[in-house]
Amino acid sequence: MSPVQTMPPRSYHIGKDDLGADILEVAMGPHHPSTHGVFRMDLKLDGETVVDLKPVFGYLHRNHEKIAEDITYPMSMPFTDRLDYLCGMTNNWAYALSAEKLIEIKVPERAEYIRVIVAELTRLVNHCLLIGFFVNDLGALGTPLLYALREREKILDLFEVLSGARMMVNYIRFGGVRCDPPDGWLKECQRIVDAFPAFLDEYETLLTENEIIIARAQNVGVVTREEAINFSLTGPMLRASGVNYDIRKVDRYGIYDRFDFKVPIGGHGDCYDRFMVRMLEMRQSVKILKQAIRDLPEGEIMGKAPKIFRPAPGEAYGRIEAPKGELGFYLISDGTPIPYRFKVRPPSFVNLTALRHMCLGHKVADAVIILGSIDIVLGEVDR
Amino acid sequence: MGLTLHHFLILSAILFSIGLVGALTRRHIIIMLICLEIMLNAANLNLIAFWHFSSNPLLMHGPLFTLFAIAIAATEAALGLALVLAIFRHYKTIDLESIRDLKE
Amino acid sequence: MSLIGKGILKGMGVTAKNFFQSYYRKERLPTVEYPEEKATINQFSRNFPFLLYDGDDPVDGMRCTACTLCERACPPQCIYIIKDKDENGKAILSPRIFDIDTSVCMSCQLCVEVCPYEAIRMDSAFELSNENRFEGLLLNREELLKPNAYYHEIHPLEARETDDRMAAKAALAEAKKKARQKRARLAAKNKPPPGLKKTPPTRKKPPQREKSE
Amino acid sequence: MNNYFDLKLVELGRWIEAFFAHYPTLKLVVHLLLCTLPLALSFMGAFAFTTWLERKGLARIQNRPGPNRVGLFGLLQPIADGIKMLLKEDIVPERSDKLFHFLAPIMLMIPAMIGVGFLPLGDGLHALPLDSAIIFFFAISSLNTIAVFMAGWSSRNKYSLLGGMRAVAQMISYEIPLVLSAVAVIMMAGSLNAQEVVASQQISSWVGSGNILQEFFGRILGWNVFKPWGFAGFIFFFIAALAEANRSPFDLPEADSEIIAGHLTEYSGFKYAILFMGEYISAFAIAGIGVTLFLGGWNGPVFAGLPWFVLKLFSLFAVMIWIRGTLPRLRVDQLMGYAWKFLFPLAILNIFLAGFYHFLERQWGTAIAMLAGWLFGFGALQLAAIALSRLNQSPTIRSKRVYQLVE
Amino acid sequence: MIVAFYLLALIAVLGAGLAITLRNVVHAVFSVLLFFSALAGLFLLLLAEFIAAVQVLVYIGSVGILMLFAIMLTTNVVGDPNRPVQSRGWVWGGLAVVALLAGVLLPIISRTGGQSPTPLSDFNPSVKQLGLVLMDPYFASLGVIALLLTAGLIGAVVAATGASEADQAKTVPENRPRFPNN
Repeated sequence: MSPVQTMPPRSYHIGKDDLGADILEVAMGPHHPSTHGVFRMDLKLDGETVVDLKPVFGYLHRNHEKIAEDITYPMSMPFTDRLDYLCGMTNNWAYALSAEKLIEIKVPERAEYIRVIVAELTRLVNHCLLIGFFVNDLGALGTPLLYALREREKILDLFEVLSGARMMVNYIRFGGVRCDPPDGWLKECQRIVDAFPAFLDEYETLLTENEIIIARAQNVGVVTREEAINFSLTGPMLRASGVNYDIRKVDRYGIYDRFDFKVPIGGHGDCYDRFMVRMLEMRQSVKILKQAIRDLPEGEIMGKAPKIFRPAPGEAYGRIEAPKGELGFYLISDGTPIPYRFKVRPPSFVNLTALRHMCLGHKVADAVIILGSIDIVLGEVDR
Repeated sequence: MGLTLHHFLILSAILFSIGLVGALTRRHIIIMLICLEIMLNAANLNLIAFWHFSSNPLLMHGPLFTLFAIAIAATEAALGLALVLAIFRHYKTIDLESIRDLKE
Repeated sequence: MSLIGKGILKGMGVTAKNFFQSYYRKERLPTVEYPEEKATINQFSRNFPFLLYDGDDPVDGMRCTACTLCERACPPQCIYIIKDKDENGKAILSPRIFDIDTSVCMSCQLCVEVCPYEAIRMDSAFELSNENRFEGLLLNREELLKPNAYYHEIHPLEARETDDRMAAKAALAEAKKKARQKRARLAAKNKPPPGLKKTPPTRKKPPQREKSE
Repeated sequence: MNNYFDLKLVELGRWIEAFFAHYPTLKLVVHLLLCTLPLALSFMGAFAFTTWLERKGLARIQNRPGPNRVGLFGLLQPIADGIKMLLKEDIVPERSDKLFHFLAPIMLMIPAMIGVGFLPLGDGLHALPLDSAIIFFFAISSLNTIAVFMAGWSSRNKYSLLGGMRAVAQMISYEIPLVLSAVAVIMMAGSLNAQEVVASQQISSWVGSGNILQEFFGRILGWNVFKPWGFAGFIFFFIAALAEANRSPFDLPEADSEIIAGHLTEYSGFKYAILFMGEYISAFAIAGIGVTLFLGGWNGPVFAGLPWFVLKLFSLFAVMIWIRGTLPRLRVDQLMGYAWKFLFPLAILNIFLAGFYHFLERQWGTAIAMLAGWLFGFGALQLAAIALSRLNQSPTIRSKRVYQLVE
Repeated sequence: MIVAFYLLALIAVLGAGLAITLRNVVHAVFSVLLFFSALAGLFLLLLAEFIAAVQVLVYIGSVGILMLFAIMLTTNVVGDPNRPVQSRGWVWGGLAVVALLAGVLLPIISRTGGQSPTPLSDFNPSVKQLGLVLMDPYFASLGVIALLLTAGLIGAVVAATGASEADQAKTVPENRPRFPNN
């Protein structure tokens, strides 16, 4: 492994640099072309190098957790779609998981399998979209992004047939799923999953060995193992820094222990590793999907959920491996059908805290890519 | 009355003197370097004029020496500006009036 | 020793492939020219709710009995129902006013799940834009009511299931009524027993957000 | 059939000038107009066509149909854009340097238009038949660096200053490899005159001879690209030309993902259109010089002359569009490092290679020279490239990363 | 031909004059570039094409931009208005130069007398002759010039960066942990 020479920044002092040229303050504003949604970075630049960076967000705060304290448990299920609007299904599942901890509901086999299929499909959608946006920040004028969108359309059509809507799916209920996949759906899903590796190969030939991407992304925004753990990063960012922590393997929630799949681990923790880890994760998701579709059992899809969801007083924290990291719901119930406290632990908000540390010392162009590699969605960051 | 050598000589003399005035009177170092360039160019113009009206132009003496003159002028400009940078970094000002003392 | 620009050349190969295939392979050019050709709306997609009525007269054929279950279950509270009263004040089982503010509704289909009378279903028409911002998107009862035939037309599979379920329920109610009449006739023959008054199970009403008139 | 088209055009020119035979000054003016006006108009038309070509090409690469609403296949789209640009309000920032803000687009158009004049479009069609045309072209093309600086400096805003400085640094450092790779061709062609360079790129022995086949290939195999030093030179020239015209992998100045639109941020309305056109036409000019130096100018098998030149020009432009659709952007310092530490030494090595080839050709004839050139010459260049990239840790040499898949 | 000469001469004098008098240094540099291009035109007039090309390439292309870079790296571009543009004794400088011009240059020019004004159009000197002359009698001087250029290049680099290294004597805090290559 060639030694990674992290480029030591010239100087950290804020103020005049040795040529007397003053520090340039640039606000990469809320609607800057490359911030993913409404997010502002106050950069202090010395020439091209980033000397200081202050992330500013909150533009998309919709008061989700306070509203949840006014409405009953099932009523706030559709709101969870709006958290990370790119992968609605995994948000629903995380909420359902924590609610099912409040009241023990036996989820039938078929529902568990459908949940795994749907979650892995969302992982595919999220990862190929992220890689498209990441390369778009690198400057590739949208070509990889549009290939990713073309694939995403197919999967979103699957969701539309299954749950009625493309992104705001509101599909998973406490104790099962809302409706059974119509007959042609499984065949279509099988066809798409079989065609996906071909797209992944094409994507990889286009991107992984591309010298410019290697030059731009390697050794940029390095996060060491200890730093990743200290920043409590989760998901692909953590695994890119070499920590083997995947909640699907750790918690074994749902029926993930029945599928054999591997977890890709990166070695350097830089932007290129985060990009490659997501690329390899997509292949593992396809493997899981193939196994899940093969042995999807028959049977009904909804457990015996009580008519009015009134859990006994207590608290529950359910978490899943969302495409962006560990997505957790922390519910406190006081015996009434309305939650006392409804807290969401969004992965991209926590991963964003490492942005400043990663960007210091790099160029402006790198700061944009590092932000792209963290994969934030502002709906989840601001809640 | 076609173009004669006099036209060019007078013109280059005027340009040379403008350059000289600038060099002597301006207080900004870079403007002084610019005036230096103007003087050198006036000289080049002279060279080419003499070559053009010379008896045997095919010998190419004029363009030859102008080529060398331009090369030297370019090096001189590069070095001059490098020194300007060094001076600016040291004295923090490039106003000729205030840069007088030889030692620190 | 790999040629220096190998990665870039392979990448260019992929874009070239896409360029040429987009001329003859459908899969490489999925765009739909919207106004001229419309993509087929699949029968399971949902957009905004609408009310169902049987027969031809919308008002009295309405299935909705104004039980306000959907009003309470709607997360953004965008349904507004007022029960109907006939002239001497007795409640009639149908809503006088049934408004849905489609600018607030987030088409989450909870009202459809909650409704015991299969009265409300999700439409899949999506060209709803109109110039009036406030009243335009507030659909009242008349605009919401649509015949069952329309339901069959947009969601054939689902409509058939709903009709079978309704038919089964009707048959069940029929059988129960017949059994009750038989028991009543039997009881009328040998001395009518004192009528027990069956009180419906009281349910603690979930806290009601006061509706702004 | 050869250069039939060009001779016809030249005849037309003579015929028009014949009308003014007895007013010498008017005849001179008409001659000047005939040289410059059709050239300017045709290249503006070419600019309009290439914007359409670019948008269609990029769209098809990205699996979408591209503009097809305005006119047949969207052909009227550039005109629509032009009108839109005309109607857009022309905002000049209040604290900006009014005079130079106004001058910058003009200053960008001047070198573009003059540069195009130096291209030998056809047999007789040469707007500025200077003896040292190629050197003059590079001199003029270094002018648009100043125009970019002027645009960046005069709009007095952070982003445009950053973009302006980046553009100036990039253009200067890529001018050296551009000129050096051209030096190899000039050295072999023996003259700076563009017409002679083009004439040197056809195998004269074959072209004169009778039989059709030799006639056909004579005009193709003579191109410089098929010589070892020519092919290597063409690669370096093309990379440097991309940087010089601020095209795809090097379009740092208007890197929209980082600084909004570089030196073009403060321009709107028709000034933006002029800047945009200036950029495109200077890209055309540099591609034209590339065609003249390496792809045999207007040489071509059947109808040599203007049609061949236009065909090659647009194919080179299509490759630029293709690259724009694929490659991401380089960072500023990598871009500089690439020019100075990679292209510059290789271009010098290429000149030695050309000299070596010339010596071999003199001694043992072209066949052996060609063979030796391609084997040793190209091998040497490849080795040098590997050595250089190992020297400055460039990405191609770094070990391929292996990712464990753990349980 | 005369008209072209007078036009170019006017532009040249204007450019040089403006370069001296303008307060804003960037404007001064741009006017000098105008002066250089006018001179290139004059060279073309005198049928020295190659020299005109070199003039444009060297002066306008690089020396001009070098000046602009130098200005960018040093501050107070606009020049503070309260300080007078010229240094103190500018009147005497001007007078001395005018005296030099009138007293010395013009008389000499008038005495040289016109060489035989060879008609302009009979010969067109090609670059090949310049190349030949450059190679056989003046090859040594070409080598010397090459050495001079390289020495100048290295000298400029050392002068420009040398000074900055000295200022950076203070050590750069090594605060980013070096990545342990596992």
